Amino acid sequence: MTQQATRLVIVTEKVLTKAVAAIIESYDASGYTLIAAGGMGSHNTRSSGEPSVLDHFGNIKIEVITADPDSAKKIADAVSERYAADYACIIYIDPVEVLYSHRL
Amino acid sequence: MTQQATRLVIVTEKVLTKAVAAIIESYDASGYTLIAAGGMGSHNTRSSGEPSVLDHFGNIKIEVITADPDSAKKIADAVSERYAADYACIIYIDPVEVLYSHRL
Amino acid sequence: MTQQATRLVIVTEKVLTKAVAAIIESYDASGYTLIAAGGMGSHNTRSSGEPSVLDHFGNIKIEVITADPDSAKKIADAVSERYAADYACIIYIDPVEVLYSHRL
Amino acid sequence: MSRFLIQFQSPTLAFLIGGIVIAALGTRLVISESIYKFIVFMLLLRVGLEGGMSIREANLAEMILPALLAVMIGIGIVLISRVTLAMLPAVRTEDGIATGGLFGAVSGSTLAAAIVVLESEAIDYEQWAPALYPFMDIPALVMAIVLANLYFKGREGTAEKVRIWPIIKESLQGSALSALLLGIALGLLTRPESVYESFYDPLFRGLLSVLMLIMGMEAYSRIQELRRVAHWFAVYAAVAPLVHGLIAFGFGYLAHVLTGFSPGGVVILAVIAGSSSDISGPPTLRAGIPRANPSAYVGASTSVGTPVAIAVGIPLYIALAEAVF
Amino acid sequence: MSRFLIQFQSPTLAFLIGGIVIAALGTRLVISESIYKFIVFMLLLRVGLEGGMSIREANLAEMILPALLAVMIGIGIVLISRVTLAMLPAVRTEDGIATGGLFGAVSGSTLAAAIVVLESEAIDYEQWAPALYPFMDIPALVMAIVLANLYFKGREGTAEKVRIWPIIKESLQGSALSALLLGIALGLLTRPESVYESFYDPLFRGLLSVLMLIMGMEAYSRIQELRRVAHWFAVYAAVAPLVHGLIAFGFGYLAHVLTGFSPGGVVILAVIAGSSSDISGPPTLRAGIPRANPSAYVGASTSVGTPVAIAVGIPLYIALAEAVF
Amino acid sequence: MSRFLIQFQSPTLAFLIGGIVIAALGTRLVISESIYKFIVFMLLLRVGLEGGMSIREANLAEMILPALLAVMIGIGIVLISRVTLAMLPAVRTEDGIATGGLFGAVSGSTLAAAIVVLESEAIDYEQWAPALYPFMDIPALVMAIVLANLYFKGREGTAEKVRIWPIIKESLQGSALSALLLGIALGLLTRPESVYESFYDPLFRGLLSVLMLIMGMEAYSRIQELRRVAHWFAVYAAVAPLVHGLIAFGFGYLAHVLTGFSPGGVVILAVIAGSSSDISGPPTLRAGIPRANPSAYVGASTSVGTPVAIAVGIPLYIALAEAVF
Ligand SMILES: Nc1ncnc2c1ncn2[C@@H]1O[C@H](COP(=O)(O)O)[C@@H](O)[C@H]1O
Ligand SMILES: Nc1ncnc2c1ncn2[C@@H]1O[C@H](COP(=O)(O)O)[C@@H](O)[C@H]1O
Ligand SMILES: Nc1ncnc2c1ncn2[C@@H]1O[C@H](COP(=O)(O)O)[C@@H](O)[C@H]1O
Ligand code: NA
Ligand code: NA
Ligand code: NA
Repeated sequence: MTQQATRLVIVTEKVLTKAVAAIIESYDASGYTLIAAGGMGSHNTRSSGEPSVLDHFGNIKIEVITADPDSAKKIADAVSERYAADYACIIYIDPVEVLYSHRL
Repeated sequence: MTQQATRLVIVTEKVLTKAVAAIIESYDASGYTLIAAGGMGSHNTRSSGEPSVLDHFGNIKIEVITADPDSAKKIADAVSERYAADYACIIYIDPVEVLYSHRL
Repeated sequence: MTQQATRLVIVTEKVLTKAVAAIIESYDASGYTLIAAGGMGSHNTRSSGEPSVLDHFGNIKIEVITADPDSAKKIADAVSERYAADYACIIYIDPVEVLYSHRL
Repeated sequence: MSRFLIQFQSPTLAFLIGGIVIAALGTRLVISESIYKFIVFMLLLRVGLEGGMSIREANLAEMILPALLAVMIGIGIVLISRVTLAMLPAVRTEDGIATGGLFGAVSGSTLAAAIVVLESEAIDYEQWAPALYPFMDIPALVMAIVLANLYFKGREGTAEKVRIWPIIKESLQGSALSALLLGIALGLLTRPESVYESFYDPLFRGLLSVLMLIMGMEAYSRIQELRRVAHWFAVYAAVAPLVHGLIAFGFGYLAHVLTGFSPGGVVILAVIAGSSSDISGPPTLRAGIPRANPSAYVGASTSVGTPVAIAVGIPLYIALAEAVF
Repeated sequence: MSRFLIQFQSPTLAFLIGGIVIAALGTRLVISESIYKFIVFMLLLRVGLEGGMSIREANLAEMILPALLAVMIGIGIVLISRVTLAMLPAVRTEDGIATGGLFGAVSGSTLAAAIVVLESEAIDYEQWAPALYPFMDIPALVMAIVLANLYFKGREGTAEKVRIWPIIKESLQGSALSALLLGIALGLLTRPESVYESFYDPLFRGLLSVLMLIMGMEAYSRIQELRRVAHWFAVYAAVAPLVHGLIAFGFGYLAHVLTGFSPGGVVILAVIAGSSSDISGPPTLRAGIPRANPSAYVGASTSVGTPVAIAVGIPLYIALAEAVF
Repeated sequence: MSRFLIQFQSPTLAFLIGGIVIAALGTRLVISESIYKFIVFMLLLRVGLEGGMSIREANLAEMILPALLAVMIGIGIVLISRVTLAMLPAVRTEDGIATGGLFGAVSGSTLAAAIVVLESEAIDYEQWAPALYPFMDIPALVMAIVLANLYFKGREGTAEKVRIWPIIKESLQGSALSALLLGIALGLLTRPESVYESFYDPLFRGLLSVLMLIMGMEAYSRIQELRRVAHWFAVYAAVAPLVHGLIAFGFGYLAHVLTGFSPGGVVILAVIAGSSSDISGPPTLRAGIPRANPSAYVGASTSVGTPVAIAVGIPLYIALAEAVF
């Protein structure tokens, strides 16, 4: 069941995790993977949760594999439209080949 | 020493970490990288270790870079055959270019 | 603002986080993302911070997206020249398409 | 009845219910997994230390009968689930068996809660009684895994032979049993009195209250998972703890008559029978019966089983003990 | 003056300053977020429990006036920031409003520090006084979010209607308020005396000292962020805590005259007015005023506001109370 | 001899051995890194606080000779390793030097364990004795890094000039030394008595027992790493702690004769000489001698060095002190 697919990656602030997950689910993606992250971008340094004990603004890296490149782009558009102006955010896509998944 | 290689990514349940690592080692991969992950897929929501204190079933993302695309596929086959039916699991590959590694 | 870019990934020892970040910043990258990782390579098993309480040598996965493939290679060269001989390290690049970023 | 009212105001229960309530109200309060695991470690080490120090002069021959009973009850609980829950048409057989295994296994936090209540009511029990834990826990988990494999074999002829020793080892190596057994060994073989009195004992009740809060929050958050599986799991989870506890109480009463097993010991036997594993059991079952759905058994145990075992079970057995002894 | 010298040697302040100093010296000492959050939970639960147990027989009618004052002060602080900080040309209006919101909101750690000082100086206060926390905290956050939206509307005509209930809910569900209210409820409705006395109370001062160390380290490490925004934020953060505290002290004095609000209660009112939120406020504001720059308001509150509120504010209000009552 | 037997039953040693045993039996018990680090912080802060409070009236001139001795011993240990371990043909020179550096450096947990034993045996010592820690720790690490660089220079002519101040700064900023020095400063300059007595001191022994358990588990789990390097590291790690401890005991005895350094102080000097760093040393060496293999030096120190230093070293020096003084 090898299948060409699109990996969409969104790195943004942790506070948006639920909101972005809701957007992803609304586009009928078959799933997503969440990874805690820190980083540096145009919005200053953000910690990976380790150093600063009061860091409420750690990042999250969200990966979504979609069979259809268009839905990846639609998710990206929805997220960037709603949040990118006000929140730390970078979004990219990357073609991958899925070797196994329960559904896609 | 730039070298075309295959990045194999397996996202599965944390309890399988040791078992999957053993499979990878048995195929003579030169190494692998482990990252704690949470996610949503066909097996319900899984946490990234943060929210639910009793979550024994967090996910792990395992990445293996192999010089030979075939060994990536063999590892994927071995993992999916043995575990994919019963455990949360998604596997994909992605061509990359290795710029530095101690061995591959 | 879709844009072809290069994703540079460096997996190395956690102690080098600051040093590698400084190198990245010196090459005018627009940002980077840090992820805690564990792994196995030519330098024995390293933990992802979880199992071994005294593990000072966990890994870090650093991702840098650059518009220009050359700066990715330059960063890779600088890191591998200075640290790869003595520290656990693997570096690879992967072309991606950036859908949104505050600057690149 | 008034026992139950008082019990509901006891810290143990009050914090458990408090946890359920604030989780239901959507709190963002989170107590991290590392703290949770450390609390469980502290509680079980303390229970073990006390047991170990006390049994230095105990006559361990007395323990034989209750230990045998514990083994029997652990196995019995799984067999009961096999012919009840696992037989229901809406329930996948392997899910029913795994759930039975989890309810046959033992919860360290429920045991700690019972010990606090017994101590505050000054009810004596044999100090080796907490050491009955593994005698019920391990046989239940082994039995569940064996039964599931027999079932798969019968259905498909494909199951591999179950090796029992790895399951036992896996159980003993679990974090809860490790801490309990370590505590017993240290209490028995060394002189931990100074740290027991200055550290493990004074912190016991307070840490238990925090643990109860966590268990309550966890119970609520798992209810959604439980909703996705057959309702029979919820029914089983509500009834089974008390049925198991009362069966164990009966056997314990027998041991009381035969060998003078103390009323407090009978209560502890009932409590561990009525409890369902929340730490070590789930991963053992996930590995041993991979096809069973963890949402079913973890949901049933955490959301319904443990609250019932603590809130209803513990006061029930104590009331019963006061009535019959 | 000697009060201030003594105060600087008190564990609360000494650990705060110690934290600033070792952070400035570049220490690699880290106390993890999970421990930090657990300490905050323990402190606020303890404050809540004590309050809850004490108000069982209290006449809660007495609380009405101070609670109203708390609401007024919370709203007033934000309004003041709107016409001062937010009006400055170098300051983006939304950043100024958000900062006002954070300073109108309340810091659990500052409150805990004040309680330790009051207890060690044996100054009585109404046991419900810590329960004034949400009456000031929530209106301030709501007000800031409403003002910011009115501002955006005025400028662009695009802002959506602000729904107030979600902000209130979000505030109540924050980890600090959850712990405080849970403690009050458990203290009021159940019998937590045994764990209060054996666990939450004895650990209170020690845990506070650790928290102060963390706050100090945090204060230093945020200064860099503060440097990147207009210097007015630092000025505001240094002055506002004391202005707010003194205003609240004045209103509290009024309540003292009118209804006999105790001197200790007045101090607590001043302390919560002078404190700025460090746990629950920032995420609420991040969601409610996404365009405001968190470096501005978090930097101002953590780096300057909280140290000033603790090191200068608390002894100031106590000295004042001793002078005027 | 009976001292050793009793010692093996003391909580300190019993938990250490318990940790080794359960790790060897494959336990899945894990105490998280955040808890481990917090415990180390609590212990060293407590040791520092006590020292700081006690030396307010001490005659610090007394400290000069022992501090000089500590520096000499720290440097001497590394020099010894250079001409023994690092000369062996099976051992890479840089690995031998790094290992010597780690054994010259000091372990906060071993120091805390010694203090508990001295206190429970009511053996007095100068309260500034724990402050000898940095006087041995830092010179040893600096010396190792310098020697390694000299070696590389000699071999390849390529080594850069070693800058010493950054190494000293890096050592002082490490988490263990930070906590110890912070405690001393707070004890000396402020009035932390209330929190010392209600929090840091009562928890000291209990937390140490948990730390010992962790160290034991860690010791076992590192043995595999040690196996991958030359066996000489294991031999060195078993012998060096006692040799170093006895050398330091000798020098301490001299100071006793010359300036009246107390027997307890001599024991502490021996203990810190015999200990090998487990927290701050490894990262400093990893950065300072990047070509040395951390499996060699961390394995040697954690798996063999620390257990020997605690289990054999501490009772040995105390017995010796009772014999010779
Ligand atoms: N060039 C980049 N490469 C990798 N990650 C980046 C890059 N730029 C930004 N990020 C990540 O995206 C987050 C938000 O970026 P920003 O919106 O620019 O603050 C940062 O905290 C990083 O984690
Ligand atoms: N479409 C997807 N995109 C990204 N990650 C996925 C996707 N589907 C599944 N996953 C990940 O794989 C895990 C297992 O998926 P599943 O086996 O479908 O439950 C999930 O918990 C996710 O972490
Ligand atoms: N073949 C590989 N695939 C994925 N990750 C690797 C691989 N080899 C090494 N790594 C990662 O890079 C780190 C350093 O590798 P090494 O320098 O070979 O010890 C390891 O700990 C792994 O996290
Ligand atoms: Na049971
Ligand atoms: Na305020
Ligand atoms: Na040493």
